[in-house]
Amino acid sequence: MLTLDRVTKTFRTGTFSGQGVTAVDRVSFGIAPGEVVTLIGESGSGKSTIGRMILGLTQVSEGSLTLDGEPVRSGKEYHRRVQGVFQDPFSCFNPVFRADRVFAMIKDAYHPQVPAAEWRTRVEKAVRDVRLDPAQVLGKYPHQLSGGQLQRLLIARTLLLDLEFLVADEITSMLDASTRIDVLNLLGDLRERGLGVLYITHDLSLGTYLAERTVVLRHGRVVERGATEKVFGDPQHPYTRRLLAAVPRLGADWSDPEPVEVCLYHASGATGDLHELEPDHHVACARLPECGRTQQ
Amino acid sequence: TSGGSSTDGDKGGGTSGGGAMPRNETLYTTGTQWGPPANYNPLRNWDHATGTKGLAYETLFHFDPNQGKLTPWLAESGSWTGGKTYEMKLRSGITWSDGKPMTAADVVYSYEIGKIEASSFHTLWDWLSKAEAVDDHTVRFTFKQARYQEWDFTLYGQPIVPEHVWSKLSDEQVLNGVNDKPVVSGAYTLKSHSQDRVIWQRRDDWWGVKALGMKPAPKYIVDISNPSNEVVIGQLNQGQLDLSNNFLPGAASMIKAHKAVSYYDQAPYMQSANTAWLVPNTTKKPMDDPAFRKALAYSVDVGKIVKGVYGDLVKPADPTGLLPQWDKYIDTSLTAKEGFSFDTAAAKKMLADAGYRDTDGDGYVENKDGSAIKLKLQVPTGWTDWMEAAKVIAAGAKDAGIRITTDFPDQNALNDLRGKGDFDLVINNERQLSNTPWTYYEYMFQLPVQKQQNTVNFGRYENKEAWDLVQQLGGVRTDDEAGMKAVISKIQDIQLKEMPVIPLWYNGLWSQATTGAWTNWPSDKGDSHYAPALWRNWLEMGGFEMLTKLKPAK
Amino acid sequence: MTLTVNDLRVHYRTLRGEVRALDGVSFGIADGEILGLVGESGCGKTTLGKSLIRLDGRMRHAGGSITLDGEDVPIADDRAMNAFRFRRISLVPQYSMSAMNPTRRIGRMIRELLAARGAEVDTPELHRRLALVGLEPDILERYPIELSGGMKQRTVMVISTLLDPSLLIADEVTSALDVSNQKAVAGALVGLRDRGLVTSMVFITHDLALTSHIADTIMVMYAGLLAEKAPAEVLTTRPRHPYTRRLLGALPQVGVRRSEGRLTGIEGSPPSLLDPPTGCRFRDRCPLADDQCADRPPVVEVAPRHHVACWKA
Amino acid sequence: MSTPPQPSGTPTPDTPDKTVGPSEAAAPALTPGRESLHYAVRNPKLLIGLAIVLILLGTGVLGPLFLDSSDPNAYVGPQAAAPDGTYWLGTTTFGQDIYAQFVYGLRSTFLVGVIGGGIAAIVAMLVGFLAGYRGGIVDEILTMLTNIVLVIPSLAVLLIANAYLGVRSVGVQGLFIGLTSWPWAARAIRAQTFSLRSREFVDLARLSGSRTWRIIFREIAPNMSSYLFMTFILLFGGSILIASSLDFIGLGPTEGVSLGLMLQSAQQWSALQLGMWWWFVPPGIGITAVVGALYVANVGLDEVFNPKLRES
Amino acid sequence: MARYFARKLLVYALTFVVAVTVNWMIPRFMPGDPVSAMISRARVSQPEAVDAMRAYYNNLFGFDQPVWQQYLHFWSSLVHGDFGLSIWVFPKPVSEVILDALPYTLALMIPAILLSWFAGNWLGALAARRKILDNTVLPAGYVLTAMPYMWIAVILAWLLSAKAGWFPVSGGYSLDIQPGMNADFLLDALHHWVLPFLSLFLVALGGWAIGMRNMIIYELESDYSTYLAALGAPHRLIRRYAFRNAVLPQITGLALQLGVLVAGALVTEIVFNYPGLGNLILAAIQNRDFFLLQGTFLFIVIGVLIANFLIDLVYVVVDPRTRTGMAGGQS
Ligand SMILES: Nc1ncnc2c1ncn2[C@@H]1O[C@H](COP(=O)(O)OP(=O)(O)OP(=O)(O)O)[C@@H](O)[C@H]1O
Ligand SMILES: Nc1ncnc2c1ncn2[C@@H]1O[C@H](COP(=O)(O)OP(=O)(O)OP(=O)(O)O)[C@@H](O)[C@H]1O
Ligand SMILES: [Mg+2]
Ligand SMILES: [Mg+2]
Repeated sequence: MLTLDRVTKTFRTGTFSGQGVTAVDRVSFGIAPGEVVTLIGESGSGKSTIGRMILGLTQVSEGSLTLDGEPVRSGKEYHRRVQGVFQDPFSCFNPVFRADRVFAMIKDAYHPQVPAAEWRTRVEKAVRDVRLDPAQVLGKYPHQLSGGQLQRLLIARTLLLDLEFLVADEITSMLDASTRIDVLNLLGDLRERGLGVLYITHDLSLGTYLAERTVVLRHGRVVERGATEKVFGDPQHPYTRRLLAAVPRLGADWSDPEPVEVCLYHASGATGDLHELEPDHHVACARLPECGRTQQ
Repeated sequence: TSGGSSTDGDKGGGTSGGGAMPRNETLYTTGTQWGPPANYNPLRNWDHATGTKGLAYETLFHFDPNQGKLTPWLAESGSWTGGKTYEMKLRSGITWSDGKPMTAADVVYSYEIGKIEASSFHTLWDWLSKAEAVDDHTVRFTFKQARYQEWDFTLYGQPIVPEHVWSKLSDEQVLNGVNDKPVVSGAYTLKSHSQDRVIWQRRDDWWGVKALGMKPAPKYIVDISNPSNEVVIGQLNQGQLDLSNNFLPGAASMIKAHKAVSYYDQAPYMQSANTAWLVPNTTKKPMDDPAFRKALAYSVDVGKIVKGVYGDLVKPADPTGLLPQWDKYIDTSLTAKEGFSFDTAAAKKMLADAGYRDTDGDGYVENKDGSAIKLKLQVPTGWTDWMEAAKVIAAGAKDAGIRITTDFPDQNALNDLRGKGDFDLVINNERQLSNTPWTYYEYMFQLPVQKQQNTVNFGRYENKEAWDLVQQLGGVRTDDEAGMKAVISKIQDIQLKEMPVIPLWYNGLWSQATTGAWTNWPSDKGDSHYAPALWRNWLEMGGFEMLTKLKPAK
Repeated sequence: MTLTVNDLRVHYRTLRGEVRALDGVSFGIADGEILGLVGESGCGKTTLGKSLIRLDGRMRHAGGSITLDGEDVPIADDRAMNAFRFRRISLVPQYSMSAMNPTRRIGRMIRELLAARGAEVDTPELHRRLALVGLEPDILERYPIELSGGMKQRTVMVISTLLDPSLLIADEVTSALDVSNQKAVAGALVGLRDRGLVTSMVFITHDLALTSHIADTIMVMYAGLLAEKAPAEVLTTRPRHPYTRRLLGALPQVGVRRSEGRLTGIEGSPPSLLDPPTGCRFRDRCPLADDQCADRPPVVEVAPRHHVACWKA
Repeated sequence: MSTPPQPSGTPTPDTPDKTVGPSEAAAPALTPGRESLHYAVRNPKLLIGLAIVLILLGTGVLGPLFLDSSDPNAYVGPQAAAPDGTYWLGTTTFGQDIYAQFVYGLRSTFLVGVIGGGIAAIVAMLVGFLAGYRGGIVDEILTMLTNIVLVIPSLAVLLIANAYLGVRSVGVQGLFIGLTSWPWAARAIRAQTFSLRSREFVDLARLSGSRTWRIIFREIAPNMSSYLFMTFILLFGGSILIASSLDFIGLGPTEGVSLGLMLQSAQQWSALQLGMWWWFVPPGIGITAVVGALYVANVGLDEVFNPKLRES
Repeated sequence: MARYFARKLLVYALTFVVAVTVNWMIPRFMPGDPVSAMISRARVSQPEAVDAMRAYYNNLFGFDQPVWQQYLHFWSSLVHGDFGLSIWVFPKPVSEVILDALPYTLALMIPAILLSWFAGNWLGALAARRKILDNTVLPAGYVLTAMPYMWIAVILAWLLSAKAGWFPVSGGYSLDIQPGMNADFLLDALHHWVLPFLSLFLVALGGWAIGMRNMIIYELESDYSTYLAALGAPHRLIRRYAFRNAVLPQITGLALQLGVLVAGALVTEIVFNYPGLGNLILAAIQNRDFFLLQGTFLFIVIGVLIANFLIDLVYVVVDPRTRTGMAGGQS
């Protein structure tokens, strides 16, 4: 179980002056093994920052981030269990080396004792698992491969470890529609193997496709969180609704959502604390006790 | 820009450019002053502006190197009146530039400055006991010990300053003061000065016009602080400079091309002014061994230096190092026997005979105890001719099996090291031509060795017998030539056997002049045989007289 | 009909030979029409957009012609094209974020640009147009760096349409924006057309869903060729080309769970345009392909305004 | 001394790196190396520049082997002779063979370039990589250090350091130069690192258990290798120029011969005034040719590695 | 913006402190102590005299105080504009020596730097415009930047002075002219100024021209240029924008290169025996005049710092990006 408890991240801009940007503000949620949690929010809302904190690439400023009760500490052992795949497959590969170097790095770090031949079979198996032909993709330079192939190589890479959690940060936004679906399906397969996945996106349609649970983020704060059907089926927070409405959908109406006057969210200007509306559905509201909407 | 500070009432006129100083009345010189003129204090014989002594302040006598005689200057006459008393008569009618007459009191005062401990001629009072004015024009000096040779040197070396001005100053100001409003007795007074030059203006009421019948030709003398060689050549070529007392590479070709004149119109072109010595530090192994020093002497290809580096502007030195002007003091029978010359084979043999062998086969001999010999020959950086010469010496030594590397620290650092005895080998030409070879021998043998050896015996060579002989020579009357020769021969015997310093070549009295503005420069041909130099001390050795012989070129 | 493109071929010169990025494309756009141009990455969308306004140094016009309002567009002649640019054909580039001179205030840049093209700035009109895309007039006094991405995007839109061009090419103007901004920008584009500031428009994207909301007609390209072109509604609901179908099939709907209906992508990857295969270029990935597909399928109007290039359609 | 033009690959720190980026899916499948080579052998600037440098390098390295005397400073010939059949470049005032000096001088010129440029490149890389990669306080401090060294006129410092320690050899001289001429390069490398640092492959390397320096040298540096190489070239040329200035004002090595020392002695011995043009012209041409050819080759390289600059 | 300046000022302040400290260390930690040097110059051999002189000079230069006190004292006298006494021109105050030389250096450097910058940028922009120009300006630029300052100086002196005889080879003014504010002197000084100026100007010119040419090419490739071209804007406008934007990095470049240019000026002065700071430094080094060296060094550092600061100011004025973007923390 990966648990975030009131995790906060403040970036300092310049050491000699004490200004800071709070990118993530008291965010709490958890990811259980075998569960996909979708993190949704517009650009700059702090999604990647949360992912990077889970991966230990960014230090947590405040709050606690634990894996099975142990505080997260970046390092070899931790990364054996928790890995990440990032948005831009092209930028994940060092363009001057062959693409399969990412496998070699895993071997160097985690399986130095495995004989080369055996390693090769393992790699080929992992590559086949992501439905790629080893003969086609191994030994090539990144620019000789397509984005979908690269993205899948990255996922194959994580299969070589006894992974427990995977952070997938916008891994599909660079892909065209058809490859995108392939990658998503792959994630779903992994989940079935007991992997916990944090799936970060700003595309809601993709979020719902996979996830059991969804967290909606705005300005670094959680505005709504819960089971995916509840959050998407019955969005309570005006922001969630706006977001949903902004997504262009085939065949659906793309007009503005009805204005949400009942909640004083706009007036107060703050996100407020989370309120458990119903089991597994939390909403943030600044005027919670008296907010008419949430009391329905 | 504030160009320079004008002195005495020359307000306004100083900045009006060339118009104030007609070219045909002005002499442009260079070669003496390194760096901006620092002061006009004749006592600071090492850094005062060119001409401070000689043009502005004067000495009791001048010395004529051609005749080997003192000639009376401020003094009318002087003579030893007893074994330890010397009486000097001052000319009458000499006035300072402020109009006050010069009297015996001025002379006494000037000599008594030496009593100040920090004074540079404080040692004089080790053997002088008293200077007193007998009357307005007579001074009697009484000595603890009569050092005739040295005394003569003092007579034409020591400047006389006006007591009525200087006695008001603190000791500190006397010794270190800038004195930029000098009250002088000489033919020139300070007109102005700036960063790169000092300008002297002739005093038309100078006493010498009447008393000596001499009148220096240039109304103005502008001495330029030494620019670099190539700049000087350029300025000579363009006729901007009249006289350069610099060593100029390629001077011979300029002279041959009639772009400049010098004392001789063929090699060596220059008169000899001083001896360049190779000074080994005799406190260090193996240079404490006379045999090694001698072998070293044999290894030096002076001919190559004279030709290659100097282009035959100079002459190789005699084994005694005595200047040609002192030929008569050289004991030729001794030098025939003990003298040395460039001979690599001989050097090798001497080394081998003395026990210096190449035990590790690197081509260089080792110390007798087997330790490596690594000597460093240092000359000041920027002294290009010496730097080249040092390389030739190192190459010669290498052929003989002595490992010498060259090193070119800056001049003051080297002075410092040299003074402290913290060196292996240096080249030095500290002493100039003078009235007596005694100055050379004092330079070679002076004892006791001090913590800091600033002017003499840099090699810290200790030989009681030799120093006694030098002191004995100092006590010989300067007119007793036979007496001098007898002592000198004994000294030369020690010198040639011990080789405390190795004579290399005679540095020239560098002087190249142009004839665009002034003619009748000294030469071996015409009627002016004076030293064409404004170097310190050389104004008293003919430099000033040279000025009186110049003629404007139309 | 405003624009007619006839068998347009544009190639890129490269070390390895010519990349046939446009290999014979024909279509037309009517007055007031917004044409959505979609297709997988690398299929030649940008190339088409560029061909309509300015070929860059490596592009070569290999054949075909373009007419705008009955007049021939001399795309290969850089000088002659200047008469068309901006006034009749204009562009909102993909790189709108960096399309403005960073060291000029926006207003001044606009003035200078217009002056250079021999036009005057009509300030009230400019303000009105800014307001149309939701911008305050005071951005004219600002430097580009002081605007957000969406604002820059919209500013460039206003600039590009100042001379009321007949044709506006908008190349991936929304792909760098997040959903809310995306919507604002797309809305503004439609607004420009609705107010008649531009006559017709080519809207390039690879987001089918987005195009379906703003385009009148959608054209799907595949590997440098036209695959299918139809009114938006028709294309999204009754596509004929197998590629279009598979593409639509890969789009998840909000709320659709994987457990409920598993979607699949298209196997394989598009062919290299360096040396494209003969015949139907989708053949290798097409489940319907047979021997007939070894010949290049012609573009056929299967229904009014519905063109398809497929033997099986 | 001269103004080293920075590799134009990144004219300003804020220009993103152009050498790497997603290439079009269907782009010709040449590997980056092969493609560069293709352009390299067709780039006249690069070829001409390299040819000159190599010819001069060859002259410096091999030339001395064909000389009779092993000491270029030996007085071998007639004095102050103009170039002729025996002494191709004439002789000095002392009768030294100027051709021999030139050939040996080229050697030390290249040597000081390698040492000075090498050390400067190493320092610049350490500082630039660390500042750019680590960011934060490390960056602030290193940047400040860089700026300080940048603002202090390095020649003045070199003068003092040289006077202080005394330079005996080309090596020491190169060391001094290297230690003062790195700042602009450090800044440039820092900016490059900064833009590469946010590439996701760096994160991926961290997730694969790589440590800072390993990431820097195995991930970041290879990506800017062409840039680093160009930086080195410029530092190399800069070192040669600085060294010649130092030699010229008498702060050069005390042993041996270099082109700068040749110029110095030509100046000291008034070659100009005596009309011995053959003494001061060759060393200057030598320096200018080496440095100029390096710069030209550098532009060529820039064009090779940088698609935007290629002439289509 | 304020932050940007705060940072810059901090760097300047730190640089200044470092420079002053290095400066202070010069006479104290360089081999060969200045006092011994002075004594050995005085050629005094009498031990008592030596001791007396040593005590005197030690006191004069404050070497008899504890080191920290010397350091503090150094700062306080600095604040009062007191750089101590020169050894070389003893006992003239260092500041006077420097002030005498300063006008020459400034007269040489400021026009050379500024004019070469302007002309170089102009030439570079021209080169980017036409192929023929590019093929002539560029190679010439490379040859010029690759030339050692002193060599171009020597060559100019040889061609224009020794051969053609148009200009004097050395010095700041003729021997028979006294410095002063009059036409004779100024004309003569101008005549002497031409060659050193020209050699500085030419070397720097090449560098700027190349830099500008490369920058402009980049700018012409940039998105905004492409956009303007797509809208049919005339080349004139595009080039004008490109030029303006390309000049900005050149301004930064000027700040970066200032130290190097100053160094070049010093070397050039030495070749031409020009009576400025360069010659002063050389003399100070050759004469172990630590105090003069200190003073000159500090003067140059302060000069460079001020110039840098001015350039920074100019930059902020001309580049709007600094005003907003500089808060990001990337200098
Ligand atoms: N290293 C950093 N230093 C300073 N601020 C940062 C840093 N990383 C992120 N931020 C700021 O933190 C906020 C959240 O950024 P983050 O990348 O997590 O957003 P995001 O939700 O992933 O956005 P996107 O959808 O664009 O990827 C942004 O305002 C960003 O500017
Ligand atoms: N400058 C170029 N040189 C060579 N080939 C190019 C160049 N630009 C594009 N191509 C090739 O031309 C084809 C079409 O490219 P184009 O940019 O038009 O595609 P696109 O549909 O716009 O793709 P995307 O959705 O990625 O923008 C691609 O195969 C691409 O590799
Ligand atoms: Mg993100
Ligand atoms: Mg595109």
